[in-house]
Amino acid sequence: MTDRLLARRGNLTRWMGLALVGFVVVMAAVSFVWQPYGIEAIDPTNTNTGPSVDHWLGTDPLGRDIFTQILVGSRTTLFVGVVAVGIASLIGVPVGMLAGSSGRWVNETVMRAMDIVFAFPAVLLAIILAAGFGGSTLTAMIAIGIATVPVFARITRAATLQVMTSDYVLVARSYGRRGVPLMVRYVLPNIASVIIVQASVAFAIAILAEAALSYLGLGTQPPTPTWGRSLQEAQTYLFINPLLPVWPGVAIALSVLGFNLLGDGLRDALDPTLRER
Amino acid sequence: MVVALLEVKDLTVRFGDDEAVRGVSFSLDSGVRTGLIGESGCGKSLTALAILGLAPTTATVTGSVRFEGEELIGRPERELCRLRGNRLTVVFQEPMSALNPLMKVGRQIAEVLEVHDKAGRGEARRRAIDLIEMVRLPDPSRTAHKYPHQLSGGQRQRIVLAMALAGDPALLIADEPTTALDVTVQADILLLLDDLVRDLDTSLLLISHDLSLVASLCEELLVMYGGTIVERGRVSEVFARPLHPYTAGLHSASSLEHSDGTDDLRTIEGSVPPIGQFPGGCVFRNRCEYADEVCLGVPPLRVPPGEPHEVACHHPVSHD
Amino acid sequence: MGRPMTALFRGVGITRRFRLPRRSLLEPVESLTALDNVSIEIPTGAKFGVVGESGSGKSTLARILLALDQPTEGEVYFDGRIISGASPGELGDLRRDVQVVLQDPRSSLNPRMRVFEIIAEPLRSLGVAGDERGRVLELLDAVGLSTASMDRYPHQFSGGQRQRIAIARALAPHPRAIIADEPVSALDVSVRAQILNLLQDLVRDFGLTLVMVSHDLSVIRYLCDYTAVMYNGEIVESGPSERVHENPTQDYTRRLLAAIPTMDGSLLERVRAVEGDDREGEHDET
Amino acid sequence: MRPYLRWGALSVTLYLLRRLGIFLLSLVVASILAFVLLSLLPGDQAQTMLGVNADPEALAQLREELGTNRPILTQYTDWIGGVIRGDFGLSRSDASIGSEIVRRLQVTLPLVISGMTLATIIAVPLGTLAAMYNRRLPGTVLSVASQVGIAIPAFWMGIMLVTWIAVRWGLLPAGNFPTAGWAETASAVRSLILPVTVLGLAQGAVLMRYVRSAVLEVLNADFVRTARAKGMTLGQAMRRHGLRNAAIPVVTVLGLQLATLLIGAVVIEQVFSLPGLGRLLLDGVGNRDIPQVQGIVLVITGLVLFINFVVDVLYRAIDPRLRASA
Repeated sequence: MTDRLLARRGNLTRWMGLALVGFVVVMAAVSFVWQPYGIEAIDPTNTNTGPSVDHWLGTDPLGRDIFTQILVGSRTTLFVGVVAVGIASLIGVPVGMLAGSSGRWVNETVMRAMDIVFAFPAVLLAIILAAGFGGSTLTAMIAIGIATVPVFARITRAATLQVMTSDYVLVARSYGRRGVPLMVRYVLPNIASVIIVQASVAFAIAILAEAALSYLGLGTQPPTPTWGRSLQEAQTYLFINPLLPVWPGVAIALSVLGFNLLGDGLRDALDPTLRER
Repeated sequence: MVVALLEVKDLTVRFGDDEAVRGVSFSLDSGVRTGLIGESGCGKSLTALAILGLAPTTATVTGSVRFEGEELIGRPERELCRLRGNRLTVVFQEPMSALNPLMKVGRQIAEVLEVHDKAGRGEARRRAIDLIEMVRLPDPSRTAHKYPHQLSGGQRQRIVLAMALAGDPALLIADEPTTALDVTVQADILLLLDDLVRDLDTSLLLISHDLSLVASLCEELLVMYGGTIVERGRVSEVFARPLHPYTAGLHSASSLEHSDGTDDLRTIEGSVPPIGQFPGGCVFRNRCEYADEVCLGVPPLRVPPGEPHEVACHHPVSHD
Repeated sequence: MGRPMTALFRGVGITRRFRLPRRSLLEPVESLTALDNVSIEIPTGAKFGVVGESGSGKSTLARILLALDQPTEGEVYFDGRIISGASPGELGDLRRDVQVVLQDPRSSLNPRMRVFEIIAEPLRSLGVAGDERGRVLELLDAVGLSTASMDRYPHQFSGGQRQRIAIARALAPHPRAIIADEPVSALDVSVRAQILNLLQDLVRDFGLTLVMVSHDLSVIRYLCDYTAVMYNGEIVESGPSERVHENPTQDYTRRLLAAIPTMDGSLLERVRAVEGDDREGEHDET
Repeated sequence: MRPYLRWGALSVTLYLLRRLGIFLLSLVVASILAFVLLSLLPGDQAQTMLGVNADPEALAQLREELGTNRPILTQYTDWIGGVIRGDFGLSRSDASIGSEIVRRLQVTLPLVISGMTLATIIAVPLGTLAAMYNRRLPGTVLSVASQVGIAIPAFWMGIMLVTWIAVRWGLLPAGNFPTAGWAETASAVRSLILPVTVLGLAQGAVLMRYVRSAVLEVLNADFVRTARAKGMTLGQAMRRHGLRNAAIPVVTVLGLQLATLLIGAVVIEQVFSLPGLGRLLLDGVGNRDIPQVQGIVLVITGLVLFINFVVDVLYRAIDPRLRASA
């Protein structure tokens, strides 16, 4: 029946998403244990070579092994993603729950505050922080994290409002449940699936943002490799090695696609009512 | 022999391999009011949608539906559109979402006339105001300029009724038209429906879960359960001598007002199984007290000896 | 019941106004009066019905009796103690003594809790001591559900079964009164009869005071011995169910009675008879 | 109920006043935030200008000149006073920040607006098709395409286009907007073709998903079924009733994308070396020109808030249900 059909499609996207995400996570894990070449191992004798037996993806203008750069680069991507989404959810979710369960004024002020934070997109925040502290992984994480807070606040508020006005919360209040126990036993479990789906999608956006910031030189600084900066370096050598920008781009695209598909798949599985989006 | 207004033969609606409507057959004569009774999940609304050609795209509809002698199943969409809203119209259950929130109600009524080239824009607007008056709404010209959210549930259902009757239809299908309304508002709407259907000489197919509603408005009755018609006949006959155990159970469960609350109501055991999980043979077998191995075979809809109307049951309830 | 027939619930001059969003700068903010000076007295052990259409204020009254909403004016007493305007601490045993059953079984059970927890929640929230597991099993049996249903989630049950779970939950802390807001209107006719039988037996067996709010006069008549008719925020008529049904004194009650479809198909004649008296035309509220 | 208040001038102005009030308040708070954030950052401006081991008197003298030794509040009020009069003060290279911002906007605004226009032209038809053929092959294919489109970083797409189209085949310039600006309109337009395409494709992929879900919601709406029951084909029902209802959520998303793109486009400006506002901001950060950074940040947050305000008012104007209630 159509539900089974949809569940299968939901499964498909979820498995593809999980596979891609798994691949990136494995890359990051492996990079701690094994790297074909040192990230700073320069081999001036063969620079800008194409993919070969000992350099699977070839070498860059300084003779460094591209595969190693990509492999270790995955660490930064995941690290920034986890911390940024962590910041956004740890601030955004409680704020959203507060707005969704309190009176009109609290609700209104929180939403206006979110509008103001929204006026400072990640890139802008990163630029401001970089003006003071210079570009770094920390700048990228904080900028992306804070810029994503309004997203989590808004969806949590909407989900909390829906739960707070539900019959089962009315009944719970009738037998004395209120305050924190009400939030923990009734609100949180029922909004968890929406937040998980959002976290997965936010992770994808965070990867894109981190890559852009590194490309602009505001993110992770050398020598730590990151896909964004590899693209920036590749741009200056387009004439000699047109293949250079392909690999980091593919790595970014696959991991972003992975988290987005995981988000869609989770949405189908966790909360059937959200299925059609 | 005059051609029946609507002739449905072996109508089946399937989603994948689950049958929601299984081989429904009945016919309606012109000028007759028929009630289609059944609880949620019995396939009554889906039957109406299939007749109108508005079943969801994921459904496969088979069988035959002949309206005024012409076959509708498989007919090209263009031709069906000439019929829908003109000779064959429908009122759905939920007035709150049936109207386009961004368009004035007068305009939405006038549209019916324009789509069927029965009037130009100006003429259609004037007739829309007359139609608003016909459905007894206050200050028709001003109401025509209102948006749906400015009207109550009852008022919106009258607008939907005006749209359904604009093209002077031969058959009006009303799918639970008053379920979402208050009881006094429902009474006014039913009064209006009764008057208009008589004045415009329109046949009515009233779909409902409320036996007393059908008793108040219809002459013929079809009882549906598990996607099939289990009993069929004149309302008075079926109420007097319900032959199918399900109809009998439904009849007694609905007659709250006769019992004084001391003894328990006669109930039907268990609950309606989800689609696709009805038992083979007689669909009511798993909830019926008379069920035996004979019921493993699908009971045909026929008139048992000595009885006035049809029933699909191997062991019809005896009343003597 | 040893106690004298004191009123379990007493409401004096209850008014509840809701502030509507401000429409324009010049005119003062409008307000919607949901309850207008309502006084009500529900004796202990009574089966009290409140009938009214949407917008009549019946659900607002139910919430005020549950102290889940505060009246703008007037006082509400439960067993002699004032509960309107009371802080959670001053409610005494109200939260244990009065439980609620709501209309839509699909939304009145927490979808993320197993049936065992749903039924045990009132006991845990109110800190009722005793064998929780034993009590839940006893309740499941009382409402006609298998012990196996204890470990399942609400979405695995039909509408009727879910309403049985909601009733079991309401009985968990041995309440003195049940407030039921449209307990059967979301159910199919055949399942409705099962739940009405269940409610009737449980109210009798546990000696409960029942306050039933509904738009369906025939359901009220079947279960309740008192009936109060509400219209536009006021109680227009109140008294023993038989009397209110057989010879109503108020026009609105007559129109409400006339509007109920009956199996004998006499609806249209009765409505035309009543409509004939007061040709009021379209009256319904937005 | 009293007869419904006609959508009178009174009730609309009240609503507009309220939204305007919120917009201005947010603008003030955003400006304070921008100013304070940048002033409090370490690396006092005079220090960076004169280098680490500058002698103290010169430092004190420069701070006096720059006014960075005054209390923060007066610095802010003077700055905002100037901004309101259109005077953003002077950048480190003594150029008027205001006029520089205006010149840079003449690149960023056309880039962003035409990018979003292209995105809409792509997303609306494809999103509608994806909804119409939902659960069938074309629908799935379009959904996958939009997922892939979202996953490809815009600036990577930019670099790849530059590598192949601009460098290898030399069909189109790799950006570099003419120094004379729009005076040489032909070469200015040519230089924007590739960047606008990249922006349009990237934002179009995102917008397509919102169009699809908006159209899907309308397809399943009761009033579309009513329209078909009145005798309209699905196409007519969608044209006359569906699309306007679907437009409401899409307009909101369009506004949000436009707002974030103002600064988001800095990446494209970097790839195609376009003299946009974003790159000016990056340069400002590069040489610690705090006044210039403050000015640009204010302009960007101001524009974002303004777009949100316009979208909110537009949202209410389309939907009569919201028109009257404040």
